[in-house]
Amino acid sequence: MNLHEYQSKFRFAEFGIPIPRGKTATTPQQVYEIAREIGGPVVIKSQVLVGGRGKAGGIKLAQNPEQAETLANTILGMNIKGLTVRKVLVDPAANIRTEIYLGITNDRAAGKAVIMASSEGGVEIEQIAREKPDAIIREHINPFLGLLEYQARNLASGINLPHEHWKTFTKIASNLYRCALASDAVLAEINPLVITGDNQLVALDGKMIIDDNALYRHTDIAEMRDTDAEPKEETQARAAGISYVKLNGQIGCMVNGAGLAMTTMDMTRLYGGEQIGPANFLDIGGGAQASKVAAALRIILADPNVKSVLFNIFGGITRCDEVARGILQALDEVKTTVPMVIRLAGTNAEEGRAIIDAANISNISSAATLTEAAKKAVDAARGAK
Amino acid sequence: MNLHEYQSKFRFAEFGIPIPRGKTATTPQQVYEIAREIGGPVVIKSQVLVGGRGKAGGIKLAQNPEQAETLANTILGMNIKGLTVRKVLVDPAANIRTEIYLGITNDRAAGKAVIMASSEGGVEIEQIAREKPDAIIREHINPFLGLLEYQARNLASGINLPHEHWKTFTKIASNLYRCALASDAVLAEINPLVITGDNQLVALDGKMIIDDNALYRHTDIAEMRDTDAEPKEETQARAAGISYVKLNGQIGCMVNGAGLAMTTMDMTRLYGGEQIGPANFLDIGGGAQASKVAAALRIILADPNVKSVLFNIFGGITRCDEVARGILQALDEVKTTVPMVIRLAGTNAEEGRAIIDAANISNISSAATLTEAAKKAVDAARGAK
Amino acid sequence: MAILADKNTRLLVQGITGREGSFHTQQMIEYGTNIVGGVTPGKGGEWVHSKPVFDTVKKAVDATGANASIIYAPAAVAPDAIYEAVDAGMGLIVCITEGIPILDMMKVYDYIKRTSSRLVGPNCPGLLTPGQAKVGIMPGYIAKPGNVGVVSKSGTLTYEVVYALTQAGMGQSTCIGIGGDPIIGTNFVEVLSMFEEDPETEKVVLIGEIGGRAEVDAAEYIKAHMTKPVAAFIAGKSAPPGTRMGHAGAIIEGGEGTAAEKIAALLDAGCKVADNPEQIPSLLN
Amino acid sequence: MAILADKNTRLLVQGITGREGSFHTQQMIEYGTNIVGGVTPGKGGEWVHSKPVFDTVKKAVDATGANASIIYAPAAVAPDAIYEAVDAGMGLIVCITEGIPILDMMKVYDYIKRTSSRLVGPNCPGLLTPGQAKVGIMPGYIAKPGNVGVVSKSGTLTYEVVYALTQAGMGQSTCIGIGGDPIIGTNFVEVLSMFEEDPETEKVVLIGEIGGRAEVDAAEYIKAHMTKPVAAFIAGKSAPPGTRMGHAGAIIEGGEGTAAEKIAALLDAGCKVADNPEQIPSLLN
Repeated sequence: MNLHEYQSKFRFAEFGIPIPRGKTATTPQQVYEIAREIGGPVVIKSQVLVGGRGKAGGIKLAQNPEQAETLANTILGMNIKGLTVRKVLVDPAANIRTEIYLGITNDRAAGKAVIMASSEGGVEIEQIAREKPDAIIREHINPFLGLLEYQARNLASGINLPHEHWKTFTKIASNLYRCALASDAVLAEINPLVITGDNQLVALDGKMIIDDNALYRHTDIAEMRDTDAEPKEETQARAAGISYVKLNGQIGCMVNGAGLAMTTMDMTRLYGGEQIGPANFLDIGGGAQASKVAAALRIILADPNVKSVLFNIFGGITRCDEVARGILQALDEVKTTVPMVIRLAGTNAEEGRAIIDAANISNISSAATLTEAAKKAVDAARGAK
Repeated sequence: MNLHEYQSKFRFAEFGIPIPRGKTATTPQQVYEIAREIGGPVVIKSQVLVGGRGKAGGIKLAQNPEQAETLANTILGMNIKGLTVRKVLVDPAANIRTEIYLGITNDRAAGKAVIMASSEGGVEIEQIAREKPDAIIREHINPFLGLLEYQARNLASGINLPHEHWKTFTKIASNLYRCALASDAVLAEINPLVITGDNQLVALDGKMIIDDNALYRHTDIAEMRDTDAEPKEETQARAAGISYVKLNGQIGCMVNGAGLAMTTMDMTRLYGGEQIGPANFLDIGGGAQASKVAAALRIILADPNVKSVLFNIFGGITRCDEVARGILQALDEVKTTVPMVIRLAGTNAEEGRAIIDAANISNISSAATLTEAAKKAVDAARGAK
Repeated sequence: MAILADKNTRLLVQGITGREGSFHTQQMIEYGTNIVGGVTPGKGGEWVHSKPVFDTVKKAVDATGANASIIYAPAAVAPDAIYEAVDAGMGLIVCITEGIPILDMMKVYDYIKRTSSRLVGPNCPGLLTPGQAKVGIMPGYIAKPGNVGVVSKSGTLTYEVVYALTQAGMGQSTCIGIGGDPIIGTNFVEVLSMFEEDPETEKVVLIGEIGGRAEVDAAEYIKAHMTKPVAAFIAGKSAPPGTRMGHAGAIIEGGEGTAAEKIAALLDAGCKVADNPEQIPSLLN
Repeated sequence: MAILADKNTRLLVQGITGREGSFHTQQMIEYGTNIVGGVTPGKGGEWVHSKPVFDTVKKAVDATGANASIIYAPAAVAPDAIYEAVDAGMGLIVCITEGIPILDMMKVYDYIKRTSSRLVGPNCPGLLTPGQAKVGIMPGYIAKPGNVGVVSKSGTLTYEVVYALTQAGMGQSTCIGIGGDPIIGTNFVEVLSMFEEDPETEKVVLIGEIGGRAEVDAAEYIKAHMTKPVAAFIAGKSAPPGTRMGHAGAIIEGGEGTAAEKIAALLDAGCKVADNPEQIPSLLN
């Protein structure tokens, strides 16, 4: 789960990390009030969960409250990469002397968290990694010992931070680790961590991604989820216990199992070429009860781009004849004329296909193999164009 | 640092361990009030830092408030193994069905804490260890993982605890570990942990010993120290930064270094036989500044049993002539006629001894070896008898 | 032969009285797996599918001589179950449990790698040595004994491939789902080296997906050490960067972990890589 | 020869700019110890007694090739200093610091025993290889080169014994104070085995005290493995049970750790045990 900049920074502040004394607003009037309260120039930052807000015009500097209100009028409601800006963060403009990168993420290969610092802050860590790999100083964090003080000093030393800032910097690194740990964050990033003109260290921008598997023990964070900031279908899918990601293609996919779901997506692209591809990732999980299939189908069909639907269910321990009945029941609940291809594999697959065929529904056909199913779904999507 | 029963139990309660709803009192009137408030029979327990309070008559059962007040009159002010009872804990009397032992201590050889349980609660763990070693179930605690849930279940299983109590028992074990960890306890013991007639688990008696080295990070615990409950000299020594333990012999010992201090004690016993031995353990630490020597000397001489004093200082990096001057300065501040033997060894030992001898003080003599010094001190103590 | 589990494996089921644990215990027994008992704290003394239930793994091991364990405990208590199995000296621990937080798994991983226990999973379908032992949730009928070793990050996608092999007449030595989480007990390279050493295994199928660099590490291992032919499939070619595809580990981060780079590495290592999992049997001919 | 440290040891001083660290650095340099530099965070670039000061152990190792470290940091930060030295790959780490809480040391101990670093201490006087290297705070003049190995839990008591040996004309191979805390990095048995293997050491002196069972373990080791004669002294015969005698570890608990049982074990192992530390030289004849 991704947190907004303001959510990340406010949480950083709870752990003692210095942040600008900004506030969020949802109307230009509020922006005006906050800017007046802050006094002096402010930065208005759109709170959307995508990168490249600045380039898209979602971050603007205002010299006074009036200008802030005018700019907020433009930013609030604007569309950035498909997401509507509903909230902005109004921060006092900082006098930046130096920009540092400081972030904690996981190194899967090592099985450990890693804290990274770079004197080349302000750009994405991946870009630094590509262009100046030596400019990134890394310390792996032992999961039992946590971030040790000496490791934070190794970072300070590695990025040639002047001695006068060591104490503050190591404290910030330690607090960032405490915050990441207490939040089950898989990413906690301050970028940039700036040294201001008056020699203060401030976390100017922040980002956190929380381990979805750990949200059960962080109800406070789970409540921060901004469902306005994601496609409505993903919210509905989560509520139904379905794993769903909206994509840009034409073939709605309904699959049991994540690996098989990705494979099904890939098959639609393999046979669909550049024009035709998957409209979504969707894993309905184990079994295929009618109610869950129905919920998944509604979500898939809500996407106007969807021209055909591909069911790919490997029966496994559940029998395919049962799955077929569940699907038919769901299709009975969710009326549609979109062409559907149903591929059932595993135990009693033939019986399952027989049940589908016997139902004799005009927009529904069955397939024996994934290849056949993918080809049929692609053809259907092409035909429906 | 040892905590009183009431201090240990109240701290256990902060960590969610069920204890009797008792209160402490320093007067019989308070005891009466508490007993009335509790209603029903109460137990009056003297709060002194020694074992065997029960046998010494320091724990009594009272059927009603009047009897409680009467018994409190006897207990408050009584002397148990040299310590005066100044405070009692008044607990409701428990209906005991089963007594369990549950304690956490350190296993030095393993370098780990160990949690122990036994169905033979109510007696000292050492006694169980001697008489029924198999009745003690042990689980070593990994310092990084802490007490795992399954380990608490292994204890429950090992002592054949009925299933109905497992949940409560493992919770108590986990809370005891949390309490020990948060308190830097080297011992945290519930003995007995009882199952009452109405099937509740209650920590009837508790004991904690805190790591002195860790008190700097537990100011709340450090403030619990009951200086009334230890010899006044030990309190004074602690304030002066001196390590002092009162013993029952006649020869006051002043030594630098703990190992050498014990050795010096041993020498007085070696040459003093059964009649003559050390009056104290005393380590004045590094160097031997006059002020510290003076403080140590005052503490030693406050013990009326002391018939002679033995200084044993190994110069080490400090020079013995400096040490000799420091001792003489201290002796000038603390006037006494008790015979003193000063043994200086190490750098410039001869010069040091010459300084002592040149001072020509009637009750002071020097010695070249520890053997000579111990014999002289024993002779002096015998002569002074 | 085979790897990790066979008919001599003495298997314990942790969480045997739970809905899932009980169901799969029956499935495993029906397959012929040598299940010696189960553990559910507080239910010691009961019986499930004629197998004794113990309160603790320690007691179960003392009574049954179990040397392997499969875990169906919920995510919040699964790490404790793993530690209990490790500390009781289990040689093989298969953790089916889905949704264990990564911070918990980092500790488990750091701890277990200092012991002689092997963990498979978590969040995996377990393993299946056809005709001998099923330690997990793979449907037994999809497999048959043979000489193809299968290792995969996935669940149903693995079943697809194993079923396709079986239908093409190619039996399997052992099929292993290692799980798709970011931190898992046993990785591709470890399984590949076991297959390389297993005399019964003659060919290997590797099924990977986007995210992480486990498949690239596998390719490097294959290039440097493997003599047996490897056919592979990588799921997620059409997945966009920055979005988690179901599995906690299946996400392209910072431009790394794409299907393209994994496929390139595997091709460079001499593997045959399928565009379509249904091609796998033909690539092994 | 000698054990643990000699003239080739390249020693780093952690906490070199502190009062104690600076004083003892000068003493060690005067003794001839090969000190290559020191570490004090935030003081990198300074010089102490003509030795360069670095901000981190990592930088110091890169610049000086240090292979051993001595720690004078305060108790609250000493564990971090130990971890820093371990993670920088130091072979020998001597921690002088007194008063480290036992919970902190349990973690250090668990961590370090999985590495190739050897920790001596904490709360110890360090070690002295006469004529070659002084790594700690033992006064140098008390010792002279020779063939007696000395290992002790104590400080000044060790000096007594070493000085007595020197005055009796018996030089030492290496003198080691392992510290009197309940949890220490190197125990009697480990040092005894090093002395047993060291060709320069011909006789050994062991100085123990009440508390714990380290001396009993030492006796068992001596009985089973040592060919060289061992003379011993145990301090605390006259100490009462249940009271800590200065050292955090010097306490008779639950009737265990008495001088009597330790002396009995050592006698049973064939050691000569002194009643009086001044007898030690005569027991080695």
